[in-house]
Amino acid sequence: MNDSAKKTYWKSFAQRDGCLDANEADPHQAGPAPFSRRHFLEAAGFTLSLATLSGCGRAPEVIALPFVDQPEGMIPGRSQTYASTCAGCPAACGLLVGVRDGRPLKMEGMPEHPLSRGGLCAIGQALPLGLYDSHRLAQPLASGKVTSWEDVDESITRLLGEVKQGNGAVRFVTSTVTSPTLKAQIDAFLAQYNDAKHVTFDAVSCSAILDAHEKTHAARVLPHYKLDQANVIVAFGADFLGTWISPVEFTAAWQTRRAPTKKHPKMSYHVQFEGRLSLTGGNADRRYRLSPVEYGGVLSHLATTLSMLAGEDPPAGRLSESPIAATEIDHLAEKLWDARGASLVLCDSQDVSVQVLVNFINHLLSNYNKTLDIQRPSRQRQGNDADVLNLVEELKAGKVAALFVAGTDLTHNLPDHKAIAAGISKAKLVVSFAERQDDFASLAHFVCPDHHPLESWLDAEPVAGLVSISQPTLQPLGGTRSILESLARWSGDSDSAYDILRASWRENVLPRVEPRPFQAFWDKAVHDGFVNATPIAPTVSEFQSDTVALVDAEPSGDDYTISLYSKVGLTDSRHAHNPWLQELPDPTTKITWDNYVCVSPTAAKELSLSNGDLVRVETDEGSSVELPTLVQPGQHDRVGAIALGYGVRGTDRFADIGPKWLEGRPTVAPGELVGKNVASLIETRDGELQYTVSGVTLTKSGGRRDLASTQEHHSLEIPRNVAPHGAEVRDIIQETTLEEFAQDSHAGTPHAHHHGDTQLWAEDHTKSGHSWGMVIDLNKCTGCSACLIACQSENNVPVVGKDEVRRQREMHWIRLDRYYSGAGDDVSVAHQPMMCHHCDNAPCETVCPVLATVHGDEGLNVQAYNRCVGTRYCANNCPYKVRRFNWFKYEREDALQNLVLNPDVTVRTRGVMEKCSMCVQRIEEGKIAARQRDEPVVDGNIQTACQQSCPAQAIVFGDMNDPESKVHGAFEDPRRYRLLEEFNFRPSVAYLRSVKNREAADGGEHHV
Amino acid sequence: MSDRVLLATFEHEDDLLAATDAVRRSGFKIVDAFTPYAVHGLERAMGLRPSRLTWVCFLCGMIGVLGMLWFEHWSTSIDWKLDVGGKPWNSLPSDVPVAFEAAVLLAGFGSVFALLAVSRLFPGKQPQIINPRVTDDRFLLVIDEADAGFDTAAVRKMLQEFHALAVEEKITLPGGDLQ
Amino acid sequence: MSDVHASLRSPLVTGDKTISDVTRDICAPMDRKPTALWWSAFGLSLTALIVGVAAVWYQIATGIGTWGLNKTVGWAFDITNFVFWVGIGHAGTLISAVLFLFRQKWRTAVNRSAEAMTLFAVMCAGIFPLIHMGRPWLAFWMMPYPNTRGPLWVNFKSPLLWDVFAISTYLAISAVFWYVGLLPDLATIRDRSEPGWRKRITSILCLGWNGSARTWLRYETVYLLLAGLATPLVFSVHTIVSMDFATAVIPGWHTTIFPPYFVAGAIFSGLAMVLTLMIIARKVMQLEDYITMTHIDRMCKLMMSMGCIVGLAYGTEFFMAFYSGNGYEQFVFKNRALGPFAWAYWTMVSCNVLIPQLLWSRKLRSTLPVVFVIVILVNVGMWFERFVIIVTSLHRDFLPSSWASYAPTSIEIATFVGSFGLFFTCFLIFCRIAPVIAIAEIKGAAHLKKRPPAESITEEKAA
Amino acid sequence: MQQRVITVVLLIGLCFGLITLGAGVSSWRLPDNEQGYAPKQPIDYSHRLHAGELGIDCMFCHSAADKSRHAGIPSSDVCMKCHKVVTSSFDVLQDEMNKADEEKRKPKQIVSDELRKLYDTLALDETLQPQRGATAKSIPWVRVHNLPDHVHFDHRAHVAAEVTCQKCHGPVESMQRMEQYESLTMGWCVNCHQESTKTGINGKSVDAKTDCAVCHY
Repeated sequence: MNDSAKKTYWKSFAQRDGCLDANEADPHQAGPAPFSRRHFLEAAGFTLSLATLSGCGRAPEVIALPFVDQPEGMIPGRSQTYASTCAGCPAACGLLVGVRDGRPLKMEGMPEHPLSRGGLCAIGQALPLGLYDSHRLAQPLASGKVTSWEDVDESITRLLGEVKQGNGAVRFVTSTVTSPTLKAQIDAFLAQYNDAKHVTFDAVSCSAILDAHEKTHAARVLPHYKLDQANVIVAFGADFLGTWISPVEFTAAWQTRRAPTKKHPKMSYHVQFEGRLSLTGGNADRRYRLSPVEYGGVLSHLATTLSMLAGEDPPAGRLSESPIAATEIDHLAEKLWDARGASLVLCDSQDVSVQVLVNFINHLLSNYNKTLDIQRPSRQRQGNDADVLNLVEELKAGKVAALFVAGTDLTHNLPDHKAIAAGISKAKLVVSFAERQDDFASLAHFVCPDHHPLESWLDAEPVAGLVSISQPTLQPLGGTRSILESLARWSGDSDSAYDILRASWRENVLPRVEPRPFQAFWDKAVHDGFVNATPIAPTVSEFQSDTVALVDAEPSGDDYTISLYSKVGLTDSRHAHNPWLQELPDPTTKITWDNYVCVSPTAAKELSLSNGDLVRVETDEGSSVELPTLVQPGQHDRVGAIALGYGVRGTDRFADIGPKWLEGRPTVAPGELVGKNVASLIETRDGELQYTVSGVTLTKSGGRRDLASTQEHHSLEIPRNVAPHGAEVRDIIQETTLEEFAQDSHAGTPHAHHHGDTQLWAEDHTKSGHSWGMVIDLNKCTGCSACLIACQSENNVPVVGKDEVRRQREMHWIRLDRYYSGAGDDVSVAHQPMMCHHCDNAPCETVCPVLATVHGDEGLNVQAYNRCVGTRYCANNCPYKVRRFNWFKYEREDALQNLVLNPDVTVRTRGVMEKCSMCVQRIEEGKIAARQRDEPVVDGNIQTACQQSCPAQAIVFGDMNDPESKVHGAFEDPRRYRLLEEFNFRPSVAYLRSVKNREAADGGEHHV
Repeated sequence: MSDRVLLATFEHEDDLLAATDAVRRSGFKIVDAFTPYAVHGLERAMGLRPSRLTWVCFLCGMIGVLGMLWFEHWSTSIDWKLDVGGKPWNSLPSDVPVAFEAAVLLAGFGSVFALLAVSRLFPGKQPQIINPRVTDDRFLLVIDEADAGFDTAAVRKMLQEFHALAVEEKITLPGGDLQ
Repeated sequence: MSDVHASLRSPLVTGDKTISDVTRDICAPMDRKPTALWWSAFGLSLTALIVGVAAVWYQIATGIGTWGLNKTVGWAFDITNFVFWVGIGHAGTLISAVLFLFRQKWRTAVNRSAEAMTLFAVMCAGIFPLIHMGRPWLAFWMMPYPNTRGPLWVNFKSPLLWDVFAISTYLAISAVFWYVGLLPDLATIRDRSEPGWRKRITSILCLGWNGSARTWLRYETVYLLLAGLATPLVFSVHTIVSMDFATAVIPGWHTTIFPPYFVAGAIFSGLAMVLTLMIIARKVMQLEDYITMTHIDRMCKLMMSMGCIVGLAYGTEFFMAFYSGNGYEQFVFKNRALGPFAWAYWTMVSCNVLIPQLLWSRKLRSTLPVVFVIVILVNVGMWFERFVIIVTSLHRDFLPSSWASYAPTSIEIATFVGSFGLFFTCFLIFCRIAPVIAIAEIKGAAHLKKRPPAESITEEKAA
Repeated sequence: MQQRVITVVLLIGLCFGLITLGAGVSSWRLPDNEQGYAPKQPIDYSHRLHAGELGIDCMFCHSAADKSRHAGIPSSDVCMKCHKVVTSSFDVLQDEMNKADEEKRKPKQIVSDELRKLYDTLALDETLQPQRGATAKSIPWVRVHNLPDHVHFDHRAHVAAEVTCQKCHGPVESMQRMEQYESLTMGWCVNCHQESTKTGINGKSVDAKTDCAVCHY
């Protein structure tokens, strides 16, 4: 009977969805019946129901398609790693691309890379999501219509011929080009025309530094800053740990001087002067709130004092009143002077005279060629604002015949949008290489989309002498074409990008390394990702002191100064379409999906503003913008700060992101964009684009716009009215000073009663094998949030949209807790990565009714998603609040982006709990790999995603039972502490106490 | 039990109690009494022994508590040992609540089902209703007439003394089930 | 009980009733056509129920995200409502079982409706843990049953699992207790009904009850046993519910006082709900002779004493937080009284501790409108007690970085309203189809009027 | 009377059901248990012939079993390693050879029906030469052993621990059509892990963990 039922079932695969229904059964199958049909059916029904019970629920048929011809070395299910170069920004960090079954999935830092040292920022991590973006152009466009490459090539070649004949001006605008091959290709292309020029335009430019060096060293170079050589770092506004020039490299270098040990209680001294509260400022030992317009004043005083210490004449010029106390200046000058040759003064001012002063100070301190390398300069910012402004004038005058723009959105990022657009319309040929319909591309006659960096061959030379390769990791998804090939076509060449690159390396790179056959050299270069070559040194003159003059500090009146900055993890408009980065909370403000005006609490009080109130920003030149307010402690009272790179064309697509339900609000209201473009506020002065705009009025405009913040409460200090006596501040962040640390390496331990580790019950669980643990050095962690995206990419963490973030339901497994401490507007900042602590006495495990979360015998708190029924009891009972619940089914706004999913990690459905698993898939992979080699797991072979990419190398993970492991060592560190230790949760995650190089009673803040 | 029984109807429980007591003392066999509510003292008057359902209850409760304790122990520390929150494999205190609930559940259901079984109560049962007012305001006493020396008239008279509203003779149904 | 004794106390049933009067009076509402008042109440309840069903359907179809919860506050309206309804469900069994064991005869007037209330309240309560799950269709995983996962059972260390067993046992035992109590009355209805659907149904449901003294003896034994089982069960259920919080590590939850505190609270809220229903029922169903002012007076006294116990618990919590020296604990309590949810805390304190003090006055106890307002306020206050415990403890716990706020969404409010809809719809139907007062019990307990035998004999003969 | 008939019928029905239950108890499956699944494949490939009679090693075709989490379904070029030459069963080919020898002609290309399907997917014509204009396609095999997405089974670990293929896949060498021999349910996995830890595999002690995270992440 059972069999017959099964057979019936098997025959009808078409009906396989349903089970065999008792009513449909043919009674005659069961054999001769001794009684009536009706009675038979009664009995048969019962029997059949038994039979069908065991025949129910067949899974749908799954077709498995093997290769026809399996490519050599390709094993389905195995991940392969390719060396490449990150193209997220011109910093060009080393990249390892993890490719699984033909899909690049996970970006990791390249540990051997001399600049990034294994680190990778959030933008680099988020590259694959940008790759699988259906909004990227898949075909070239002519006048906004899809067309073929042949037609485009034909038209452009024809128009170029006309331009050539008419001797028209050809202008080629790019963002900083670090690729020597592309640079050569552009030069070769332009060489065909009489009036041709390559204009480099950086959306956030450092042009003044280069121009200042042209003055002082007769070479327009950007020094290569070596923060690992610097004992004293004084930065004026430069957010070098966050966004400035090459943040990953700088973080990696900076952290090497931030690890005092018991034996060597030494660390660098980092002072930050800034108007807004930047990521770097938050990590400084001493931070001065100083309006950017006052940088010159302080630098003038510093230069004067240092000149006296050096026994030289101070620079000419009037010395205005110092914005900070003379004793402070003297103290700082002394520190700098003592660290001659191992100190560094950095400044992000776009005022050339200020930068000249900075050069002078660095020169006085003999820092050149020690902490600032201009023999092997950096190529990471080459923007020339004077050229750009010149181009704008040319455009307005209609003097440009052909305009090419690559790697930047020319109109979005420049202030005078309308005039430029009008100028562009006068040109004969306007070509954009943009990968999507950006602001400029919509004005261009032709859009010739370049490949995504993960699809194309290219190279980079971020610092003279370090040449790296960027290799494709999959076939192009659309019909895009490498810019190298496009330029070749229009020059009448038909070479592929690969050929062009190889030819360029044969000619330009091979001669710069020790002689060897090209193929061997090339193979090694592609394998390693980079080569060290002899740098082509610029001709640098001696320091020309006659260019130096003191700068008059402009009195900062009652008007506000607006500081335009780049948000960490988004920088300019290029990545605005990346939902991971849009949802990445700003490390300091913790706001997602918006830009806003940061004002200090004092200013907010004066203007009667609170978070979310719309404020109108008006410059004295008449441009204005209306944005929500964010009250930001630590900000200068006369400075407002707004992030650039928002209001990007096409971001209205995010109206579809996140769950849709009765009370749900769209991330972007219809017709709106994510944030607002504030490029219109940029001023031009002295041939530079100025991101500091003074003479601004702020007025409350009445409306509101809710900001989506991932953190509601901001300080360790609990609200005064509910603070119990003696427990006003929680000792969650433990901090000490270098001075105290040198005396007692345990300094900073709170004076709490600890009852030891005694257990009330029998100790049944001894971890005899591995015991995974993690230690995070709070002294190194800058809060840059790269780990957050690394985790999101590795663990298939969904994007939830603005409304869900506003409801405190973001899904990131790592939360970067940010606390302010200190009184009033002068605050000190602490960052603390917070993920599942894998407690040995985990409160979450006890309460789960269905055993969905239990403890593994290697110390991991495991979450079996498929068992979870979603009571949320575990999340309630988690003292660290690190569990994340799938409130909805978070479908992607762009279905193509499902390709970014890591097949090693289950995608969670609605209604289940999830949390940091300590990358258990990597642990299992590492263990299996070791078992196959028949050897024990080697410390460092298993790395969590967050650890791998941490630019500061603040995260150590490993087997605590292995006495040789780094994590074991870190657990022995006197700075080690565990959070909420007094509750005996026994977490497997620990922190290393933060040590600040400041005086004991010093809040780290100085009122100006 | 013979076929013939004597039915006495009363209006008050006091009368029923007294009559029952008297009838039993006189040596007659009382088949049953029917009352609209539980009349206290009637069981003594009728000479019934206390119910043994308490033992059923106790037994079921014990099965519940021991069975559940065993299952909890077996499933958490023998069948598959899982480390839950660092607690010991066999954590007796946490087994108590469920074991208790199981005991109550089994004891409760056990005794109720035992009651229904012993009293032969089940859905759809059609009892013989002697007097429909017995569930409202009448008290009935049923006396067996089996005794050879049963003097119907004397008994009638005796019952009248206790304010019996009516006394009548009835023949039981086949099967002897009067209920 | 002697007559002397009875005369010392006010009688259980007033108005010179005979046994058959009792039967008639209590069964009367079932015989009458429903009044307009009943219909309007029923319509209102049914509307609320439909709203609730729609809300739950939407929530299950869309996700828990339709509630105002977040990563910090994982429970709010759902578990508040759960504990609230379980609490209400306690008075029923308490009145039936505990007062039965203490031989408090006055319970007979109210035990039936209180038990029904228990049943419906526990039904309402049971819905919340079910729908609060992310995947309610997998709720059966909470039960240990053989499956393809082999040796994977359930977590007997989880208080939530204890809850599952406790609530389901409680529901089952309450239902059985109620049904067993109903058996003789069903037989009464059967016997006084004209042949028809009611007679048919009741004769099936009464299992062939015939009032035999032997059955009565066993019945009384089992009833006593059930009462004896239900009493510790009642205490265990709310103890276990309180352990959901007490065994957690969250400050404000991790409190040893919770079991007695919750039980007292449950009795308190249950009495308030019983009184609410009784005051309505005696008015609407004209049962003033059975639910007398004495009953209400006693219930008020009991309720007030529970209010005082609850007040003591509130105070004790603060004292323990202060005395423990645990900063996190101290913070939670300060935050309750002075933080963002202070309004909820002070609503709770006023409704549960301050307002019931009015019941010291005998005059107020005997003024029905005042009592009614007070019991409604106590109901409100007890709801807020659970809200305060759950939300204020969760929203600001150990790490200030994860502090969050909470506000309910329309779906949550609709679900809450819907639970009242379910409760009252069930209760109104119950009033129509079953005797709201235990007929057999009240006959046994009350000393009713005796009529001269002669009159009865004539009547019997006429019959 | 009617009651008695119903009783009899019910009793017979019950016996019937119990017998069925008893007979089917060995193949009794709880929901989600796919034991016995043997879908029809696009090509009637016989494991009995290849693995059984010809004794080809499992890893010859499923070569990734010790390299990847998936053992891998062989690509068509693996089939063609032999079937370039072996185009039909040995006897048929031998007969044709002999006949051709007798008739003094070149032997004809004989292709069996099942192998024709293989050549069709590879777009090979009668003489096994690539057809012009046609592209080779993958063979759409139907997966027999399906685990849910939330289960991460890794072949490498099991091959490294010397678990035989048959332990999970059953006597493949005797199966004409591949079928799911074991239940492959979680309970089955856990039992084997527990047993192996106790008894070892091939005399070697193993630590087959029963942590959730061994399979679920």
